[in-house]
Amino acid sequence: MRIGVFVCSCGTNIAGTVDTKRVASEALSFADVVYATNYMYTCSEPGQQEIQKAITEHGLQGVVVAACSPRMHEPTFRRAVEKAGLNRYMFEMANIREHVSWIGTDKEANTRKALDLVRMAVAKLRFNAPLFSSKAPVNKRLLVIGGGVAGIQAALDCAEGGMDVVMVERKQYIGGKMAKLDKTFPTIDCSSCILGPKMVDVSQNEKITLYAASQIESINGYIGNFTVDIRKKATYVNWDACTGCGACVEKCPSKKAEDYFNEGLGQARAINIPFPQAIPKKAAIDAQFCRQLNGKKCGVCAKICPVKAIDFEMKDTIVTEKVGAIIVATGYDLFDYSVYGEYGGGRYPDVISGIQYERILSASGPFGGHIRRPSDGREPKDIVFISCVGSRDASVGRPYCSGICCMYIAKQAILTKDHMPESNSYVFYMDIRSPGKNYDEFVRRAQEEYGVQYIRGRVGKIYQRGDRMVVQGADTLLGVQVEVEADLVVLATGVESSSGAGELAEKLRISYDQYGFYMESHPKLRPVETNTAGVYLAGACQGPKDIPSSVAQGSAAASKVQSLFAHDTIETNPQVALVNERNCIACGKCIQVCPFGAIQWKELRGGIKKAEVLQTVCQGCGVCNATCPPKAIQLQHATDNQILAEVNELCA
Amino acid sequence: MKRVAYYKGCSLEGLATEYDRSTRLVCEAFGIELVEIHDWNCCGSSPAHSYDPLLSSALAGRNLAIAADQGCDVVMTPCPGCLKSLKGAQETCEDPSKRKAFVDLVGRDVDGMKTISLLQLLYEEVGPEAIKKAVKRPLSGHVLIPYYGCLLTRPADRAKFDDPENPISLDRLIEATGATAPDFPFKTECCGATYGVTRNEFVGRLSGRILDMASQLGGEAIVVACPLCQQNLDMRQDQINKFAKRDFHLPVPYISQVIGLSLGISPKKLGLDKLCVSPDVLLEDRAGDEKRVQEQAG
Amino acid sequence: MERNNILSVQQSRDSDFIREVEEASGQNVSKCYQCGNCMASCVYTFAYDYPVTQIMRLIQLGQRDTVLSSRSIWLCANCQACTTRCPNNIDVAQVMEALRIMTRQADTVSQPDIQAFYDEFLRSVKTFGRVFETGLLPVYNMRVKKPFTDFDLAPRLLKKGKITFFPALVKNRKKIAEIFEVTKRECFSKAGKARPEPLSSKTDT
Amino acid sequence: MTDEGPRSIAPADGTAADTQGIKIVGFLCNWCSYGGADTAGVCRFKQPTDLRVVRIPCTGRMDPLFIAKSLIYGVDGVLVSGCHPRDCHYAVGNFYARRRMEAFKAFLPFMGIDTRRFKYTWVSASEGQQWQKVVTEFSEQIHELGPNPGVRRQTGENSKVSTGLR
Ligand SMILES: Cc1cc2nc3c(=O)[nH]c(=O)nc-3n(C[C@H](O)[C@H](O)[C@H](O)COP(=O)(O)OP(=O)(O)OC[C@H]3O[C@@H](n4cnc5c(N)ncnc54)[C@H](O)[C@@H]3O)c2cc1C
Ligand SMILES: Cc1cc2nc3c(=O)[nH]c(=O)nc-3n(C[C@H](O)[C@H](O)[C@H](O)COP(=O)(O)OP(=O)(O)OC[C@H]3O[C@@H](n4cnc5c(N)ncnc54)[C@H](O)[C@@H]3O)c2cc1C
Ligand code: SF4
Ligand code: SF4
Ligand code: SF4
Ligand code: SF4
Ligand code: SF4
Ligand code: SF4
Ligand code: SF4
Ligand code: SF4
Repeated sequence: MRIGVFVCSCGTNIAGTVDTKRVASEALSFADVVYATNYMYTCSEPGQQEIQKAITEHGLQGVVVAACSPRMHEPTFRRAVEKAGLNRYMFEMANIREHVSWIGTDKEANTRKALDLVRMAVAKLRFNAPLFSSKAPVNKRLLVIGGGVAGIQAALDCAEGGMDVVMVERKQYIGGKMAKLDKTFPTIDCSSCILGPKMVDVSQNEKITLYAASQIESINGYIGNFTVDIRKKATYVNWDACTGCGACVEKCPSKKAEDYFNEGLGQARAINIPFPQAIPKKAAIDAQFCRQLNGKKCGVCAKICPVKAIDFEMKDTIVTEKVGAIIVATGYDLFDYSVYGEYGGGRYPDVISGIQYERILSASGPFGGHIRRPSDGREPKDIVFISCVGSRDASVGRPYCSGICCMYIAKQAILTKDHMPESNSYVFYMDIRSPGKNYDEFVRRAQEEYGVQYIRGRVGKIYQRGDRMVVQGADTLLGVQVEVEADLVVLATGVESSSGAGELAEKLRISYDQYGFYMESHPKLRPVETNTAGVYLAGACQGPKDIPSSVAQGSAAASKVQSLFAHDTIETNPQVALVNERNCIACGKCIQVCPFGAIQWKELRGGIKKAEVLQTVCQGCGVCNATCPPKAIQLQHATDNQILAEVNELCA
Repeated sequence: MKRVAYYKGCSLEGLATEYDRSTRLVCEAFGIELVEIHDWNCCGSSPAHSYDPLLSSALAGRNLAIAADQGCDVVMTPCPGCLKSLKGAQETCEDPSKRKAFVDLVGRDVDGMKTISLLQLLYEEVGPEAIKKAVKRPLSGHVLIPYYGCLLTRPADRAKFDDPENPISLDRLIEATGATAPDFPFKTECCGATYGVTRNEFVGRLSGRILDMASQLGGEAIVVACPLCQQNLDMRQDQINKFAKRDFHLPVPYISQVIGLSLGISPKKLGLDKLCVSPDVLLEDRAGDEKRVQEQAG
Repeated sequence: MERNNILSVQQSRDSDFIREVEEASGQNVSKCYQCGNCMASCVYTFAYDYPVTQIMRLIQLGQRDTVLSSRSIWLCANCQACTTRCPNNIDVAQVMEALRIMTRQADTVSQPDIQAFYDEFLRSVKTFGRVFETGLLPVYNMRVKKPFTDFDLAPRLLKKGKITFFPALVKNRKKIAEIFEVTKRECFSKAGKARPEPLSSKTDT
Repeated sequence: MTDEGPRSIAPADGTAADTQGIKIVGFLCNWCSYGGADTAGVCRFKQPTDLRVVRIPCTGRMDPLFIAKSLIYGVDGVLVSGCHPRDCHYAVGNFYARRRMEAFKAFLPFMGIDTRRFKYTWVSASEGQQWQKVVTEFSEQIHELGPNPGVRRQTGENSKVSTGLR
């Protein structure tokens, strides 16, 4: 190989403490080095031209620049050598500025060190090979998993940008938790007024295909080319026919079905449309409660349906969709408050959760928007809110703050006062966490204008006395025990990861933390990407989040997808692992360790198995390389030979 | 026949003899052989804890060791205070940093021993179903308040029995006798047991609260499984009345006495006459009344 | 700590105290985030000078004297309500227990009469192997100079045959005495200084 | 590319490598510690000059053989540094590294190598000062230990064998 070495002086930055001339002249004696020179500012235009000129004049096949950190100018010089016709990977840099001239003043020692570094770079370069990125086509369709507000935002943004979107929602309706909320902090605007139009957009946008009551069965492929199997669950109603007229619901004699939408506060029919604004507005039968499906005689709905949509024989079906990117927006679930025996949740009907209270406050809720107690339907007068139920509590395995509950308690206390000016609200809290725009002002308003009594302390016990409850707590600011008699107790149950989050993560090959929230690529700088290329996160599936942040993340994820889809093909980074099939013993160790699931089995003729790296998925970490027993898998541009060549230069 | 070492503890020898008697009778009725620990000694109770954990563990541990020597691997005690000490002894023996000191003092390890309360024995080994079947004199029509006291089920990781906040074993046992057991909110609230002698006013306040809630719920009696609770609520009920300016008159029988009654064992044998507040109200046969009412209605 | 004075956080902090409490109780007191659940759950709060939450706080600040002279420690009944409900899994009752033992060593027991009762109890155990309830009470009454405590109960208990006049004796009293002896010795070596013998509390004089 | 393995080249002035003092090799992950070393340089934090850095994508790329080879055939100390646990650019590479390094460290004495000649640490790209501290302390430690007595002089022959990890 014919190698040229260019030693940079960087003005006096390097030349001040390194004898750059000597480095250049001695470099000439290194194996394969046919040209070496010293230049004042190598990265400048003329500096780069100097390199290009030398490449042509001396027929160089590889170039070493001894200068600043490669983290600074490697891309610059790679482009420069490429322009002169070399492959950009036939270039190496020796860092003689940050690692040499700037950290020591002994010119002799520095010069020797610089020489070592140049020698190492030359040695490595002798093992370099041209690398070429390949191109893979991008299927410009997006899959959104989860139809909460975050997923909806992402889907609409992408559809707006002209992309085809497939949305999969496991419930019968989209909207997620927000669909159940009454009004939203910190502006107290009506949740369905702001979410409803977006839901309608989803159903009407021709670019969006919605699969409600559906689940992800399996996912295969990689960025740009995923194949997804979707299980459409049997709803026993042919949705193509159903007009959502509701006639069946009205006549269904099975009236004691679980009312999931109202969080168990009311009762639903076996055939149901969860709420008037539901999207899709279609009926579905809850098989658990339907008489017909449980071997009894009924079929009333089938008789009544004007379009003959009822189909008791319906089975789950699988549909396959091909997409190029995936946004996961599966949201969250809420902590089961019955874990706290001392609060009596689950035993006392008037101890309820925050989300149940949202349903009570909601005009479409079980009491038509009048605040009533579940036990006897009486209007409560004294209402106690308890914060951090199932949050910030190591004893129940939830040491984190749920972030939204301080705010929704304040909101609910304000709404309570609006509904019932004579009522009194009390909030037991440990800290108030309200770090958003206009958030703390909102909490202050609850205290200053709405007279909500905030008591700093936790509650030890709640018990029934007569038809009221006694909430026994502490006021730690005063250092006394306190008791509040209450008609209704609202527990601010904390956020936990969505049920089944782990299984879905495994299908997607993304990682999740110990609580089941999905891990972003970098907590600060890559907040919506995952470590699996082409899979993005939005909303509370990544961690507790309020609506503004969920929507922001939905849009952020959408913009990531749009920048991916702006290209017809994706250019792969060629610095990836490569399997030498002759040496691979098919032990599978690399497949196990790869953090990105980039390695799969490949079957050769005769049924022989070999590992194969998916070039588009591999991120180039090299974990597989260090793991492979026969060293069959090698990370390009950092192969064992290349690294050992550098090491070898230091060996005597 | 199930063989269980029986650690009765000092209270059951003195102020709670009726608990001892009724415990033996009920266990006999269900075929449980109680093997009294030979030459047992006091577990040291709270005073030993507050002096030195090792003293407490060694005093209690000696009893476990003897039980082990007698060939038992389950030790039952009706007293939750003793149970706490026995469990403490076992923890000490299992703690590598204390094991040697314990074994040196006590003479052997007590590995693999299981320590349980009478309540746990009745609930898990006998069970409400078996009791229901054996009832000869149902207590239907009676409203009995289940009171567990603070120590029986707490803390959860040590007690390893029932729920620390809302235990239900005593409720189920009471219901097995035919009686009604209302949801009692003060099931596990402390009655002031340790302060019977030294801080009488604490008992007045804390036990007074328990008596008050029990009578608000229409309870005719408070059923207990702890000799210290019993002494506070029963023996000191007059003192409490004086302190709280109330006039409670609630008998406080042990669960073993209540089950014994329902099995048809004579009140005298069960030591019901030893209770300070007369338990006569329990002897009223309302099962017949109820039947008649039902017949008339039907 | 005088309540009306400014507390000098650095000068008054006794970090040895924090370590001693943590060692004796096996609990990490810095886990406490002052939620107040223990205070809310403790039925003795009404009688405490410092609610148990504040005892935890005082330990965090290394306030040895304030904690060890506090009334609360000796009024805690070890009912475990705090331990059961602490969101940070702190065995608060065990911390209180450890403090009680430390006050014995420091000779700062705030409730000598309760200590006296405990000591009489232990003396009874040491002498007989079991507690002799009938014997215990009068001696205690004399020690705390409240001769008539619980005398109102006597007639009824006599009638019910619940008062015995002869202590039940454990045969192997030698072993019991040995246990008392050895644990006393162990404590000496651990604490590095003499602790008051349980049978010679200062209320005796 | 040439077929022959890399040769060791004597310094032009003919002095033996070890008379030039102590040699330490540092394997630094590209994302965190290499950046940390750059930061230290940018801040002009003075450091001993014995260290020669090899840039690797991730500490997860570290094959213990690199360290073994270095210590047996030439250098006096090996330093491996990467992103802090949980900060890995590749999510979990440094966890694999930690496990391997730990196991390898236990193995060093069997090769007759003082474990103090090997160190692995976590330094982020912003921790220039920390990098200075790590380098200074480790260099001092190696100076104290002196030249590595275990170094086997490499002939052209075994140099080929030792790099023959294909
Ligand atoms: C009581 C209460 C009051 C609140 N009030 C406010 C407020 O006033 N203001 C505010 O800003 N925030 C409020 N919030 C927070 C708000 O609910 C969330 O920020 C928001 O709902 C998060 O949206 P999301 O889309 O990420 O998740 P979600 O709303 O949970 O939506 C996730 C969707 O994904 C679906 N899904 C889950 N798993 C799968 C799967 N495997 N396959 C397919 N689909 C799946 C779910 O069915 C759901 O439809 C409140 C929360 C609560 C509990
Ligand atoms: C002491 C401190 C410590 C912090 N620590 C952390 C931490 O550990 N972790 C964390 O996540 N966050 C931390 N933050 C917050 C973090 O600094 C901000 O979140 C972040 O810098 C916001 O980035 P930005 O780009 O929005 O704004 P900025 O960083 O403020 O950047 C705005 C840029 O716009 C320029 N600009 C302003 N006006 C004009 C104009 N009219 N025309 C042209 N240019 C303009 C400014 O000069 C500036 O360069 C910390 C903040 C502080 C104060
Ligand atoms: S290449 Fe780097 S070292 Fe050279 S002049 Fe440019 S910045 Fe300075
Ligand atoms: S199933 Fe038929 S009756 Fe029911 S809502 Fe649909 S169209 Fe109407
Ligand atoms: S068949 Fe089932 S869903 Fe239809 S009306 Fe009857 S019970 Fe309701
Ligand atoms: S947001 Fe408030 S209520 Fe919710 S967990 Fe955090 S501190 Fe507790
Ligand atoms: S280099 Fe890393 S990402 Fe690529 S295949 Fe190997 S282990 Fe997977
Ligand atoms: S670790 Fe190496 S040998 Fe094993 S399967 Fe992977 S490439 Fe093949
Ligand atoms: S153990 Fe002590 S401090 Fe804790 S709740 Fe009971 S009495 Fe109060
Ligand atoms: S309950 Fe636990 S965390 Fe809360 S104040 Fe008490 S000790 Fe501290």
